[in-house]
Amino acid sequence: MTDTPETLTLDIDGWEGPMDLLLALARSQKVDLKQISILALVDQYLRFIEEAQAALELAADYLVMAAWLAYLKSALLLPRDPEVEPSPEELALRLQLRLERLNAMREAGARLVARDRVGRDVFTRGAPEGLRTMRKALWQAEIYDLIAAYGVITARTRPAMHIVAHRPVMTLEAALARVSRLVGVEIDWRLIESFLPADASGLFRKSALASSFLAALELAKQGKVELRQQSPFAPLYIRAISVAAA
Amino acid sequence: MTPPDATIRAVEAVLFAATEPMTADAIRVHLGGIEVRTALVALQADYAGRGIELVRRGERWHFQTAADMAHLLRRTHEEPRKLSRAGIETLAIIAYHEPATRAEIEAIRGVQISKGTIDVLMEAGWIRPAGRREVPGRPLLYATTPAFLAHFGLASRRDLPGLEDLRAAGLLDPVDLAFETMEVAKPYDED
Amino acid sequence: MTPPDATIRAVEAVLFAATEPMTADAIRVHLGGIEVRTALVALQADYAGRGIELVRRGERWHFQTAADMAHLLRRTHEEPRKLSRAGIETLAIIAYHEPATRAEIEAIRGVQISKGTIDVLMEAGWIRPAGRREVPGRPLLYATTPAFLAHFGLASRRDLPGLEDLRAAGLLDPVDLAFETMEVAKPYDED
Repeated sequence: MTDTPETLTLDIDGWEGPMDLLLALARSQKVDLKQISILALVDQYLRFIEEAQAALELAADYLVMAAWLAYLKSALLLPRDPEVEPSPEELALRLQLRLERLNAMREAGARLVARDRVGRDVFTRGAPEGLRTMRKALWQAEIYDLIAAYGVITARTRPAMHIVAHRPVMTLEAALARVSRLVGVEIDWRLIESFLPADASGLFRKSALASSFLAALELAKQGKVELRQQSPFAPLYIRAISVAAA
Repeated sequence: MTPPDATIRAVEAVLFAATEPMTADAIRVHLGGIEVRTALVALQADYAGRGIELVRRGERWHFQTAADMAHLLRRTHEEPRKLSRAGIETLAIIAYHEPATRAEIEAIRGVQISKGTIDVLMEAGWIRPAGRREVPGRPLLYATTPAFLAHFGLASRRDLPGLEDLRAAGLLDPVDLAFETMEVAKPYDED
Repeated sequence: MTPPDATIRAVEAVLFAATEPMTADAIRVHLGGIEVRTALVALQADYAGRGIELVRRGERWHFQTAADMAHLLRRTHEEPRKLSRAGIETLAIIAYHEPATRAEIEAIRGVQISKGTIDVLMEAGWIRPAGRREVPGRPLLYATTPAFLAHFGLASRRDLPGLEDLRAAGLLDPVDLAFETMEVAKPYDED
């Protein structure tokens, strides 16, 4: 990077863009970047681009930079117009700052890669055994959980036996015997309730009524009795079918 | 450590970075022909009793982790984990009915059990295969292990509470069912 | 060497066998929770001046050969990945400015960076995506990794060569901000 402009090759492919070229030119002034003459730098760049342009196609960004630097140069040389913002001095300073930053990072990079690097200057162990961690579950359960679980299973799958707690009922068989016996001695229509035992009350009466109703239906099916009801929920009458009528 | 001389340091670095054991000759050639045998012996002494040792295998030398530290390289990390509900139910059935086949366990649970559940119980060391039932298909039988008794603080399987004990403890009126009843009952309560 | 205690030996063995640098926490966990920091410091002292050294890179520790042994070892080992100039500069910009967006890297370099440049640095494990900057477009941020510190032998990012000087000179500030600071400072300079 200490090449003088005269010895610079006219191959712009050697630079990574105009900033790179500018930095190379700035360094060729061999002064601290803070002290470089932006005007001299601009002249160097424009001269270089002119020479390069004759030799080959110049990339657009080099030409844009050239145009911008030509503008900067004229602005720096002409009397200052206070209306123009930013001022040419400010633009020049900004360019200088950018060059300083690029230069700083270029040097930092060079120092970084020159450090004692693993695999080049220092080495880690050639054949490490490696560490392996095998995860093992430590299963946990409490005795209470165990027996409670068994209780749940047993309760869930135990065959269920339902016992109906003491309840007075008249079975269908009893009702059948009773109704067929009583209906035989009567000739006229009678309310089904009249076949119930006289002392029947409460739950037993309800059970007797239901069973007697079923018995009446059964007897009707056998053709032994006939049933009559005027309308839904109206009183239900029952009478034996006389042999004569049949 | 005592400050080692240049040769010892060089041998140490070369052997450390080497990808395979090296003969003294190979090290010597590598270091430009200097004699390394004394350095090897000195290094071996330096590392005696440390977590790393310099060992000689046949003609070749290499560093290795000290033999008594080898267990550190393959380490099992134990994580406490709670047994799943399926796991604890399966374990309970095996404990109360052992030996039991998988089909028997499923019949009692009323739910199929996944292979993973049995695996977990085996991994925990609480059940073991206990032969086969001599019926068609010869299904595997499972039984509990001494580790099972130890984990649950039981002297023997006879220490498991019987059905009557469970009933007395209210464990046959499972909390879950009680909850369901309450759920159903709620709307009426709110009337 | 002085005979080390059990913890020192264990830490020594673990770090020796490890394929990657390890944090003190990782070592502690591997050893079942024992405190290892004192042992690490003792080990570092034990190995000082030897052909092998224990180094700390960021939060991670590893053994490596002493830097002054490089001339003996280099010949057997291949050069690590050779970085292009673009790669070196991009890495330096990320390291000294981190986290940095691609646009910020391009602003400093004055040229677009190809996708390949970032990819090479990511593949080397030296940079990683580090969130997004909350500005329009939410550009991705890049930062360096623990492997970057290990590879370049940096105890921490503060050890980056010349970092403090660059910072003091304002060379790590954004260009526009630096410019404004200088503008403000000017009147005083002229006094």
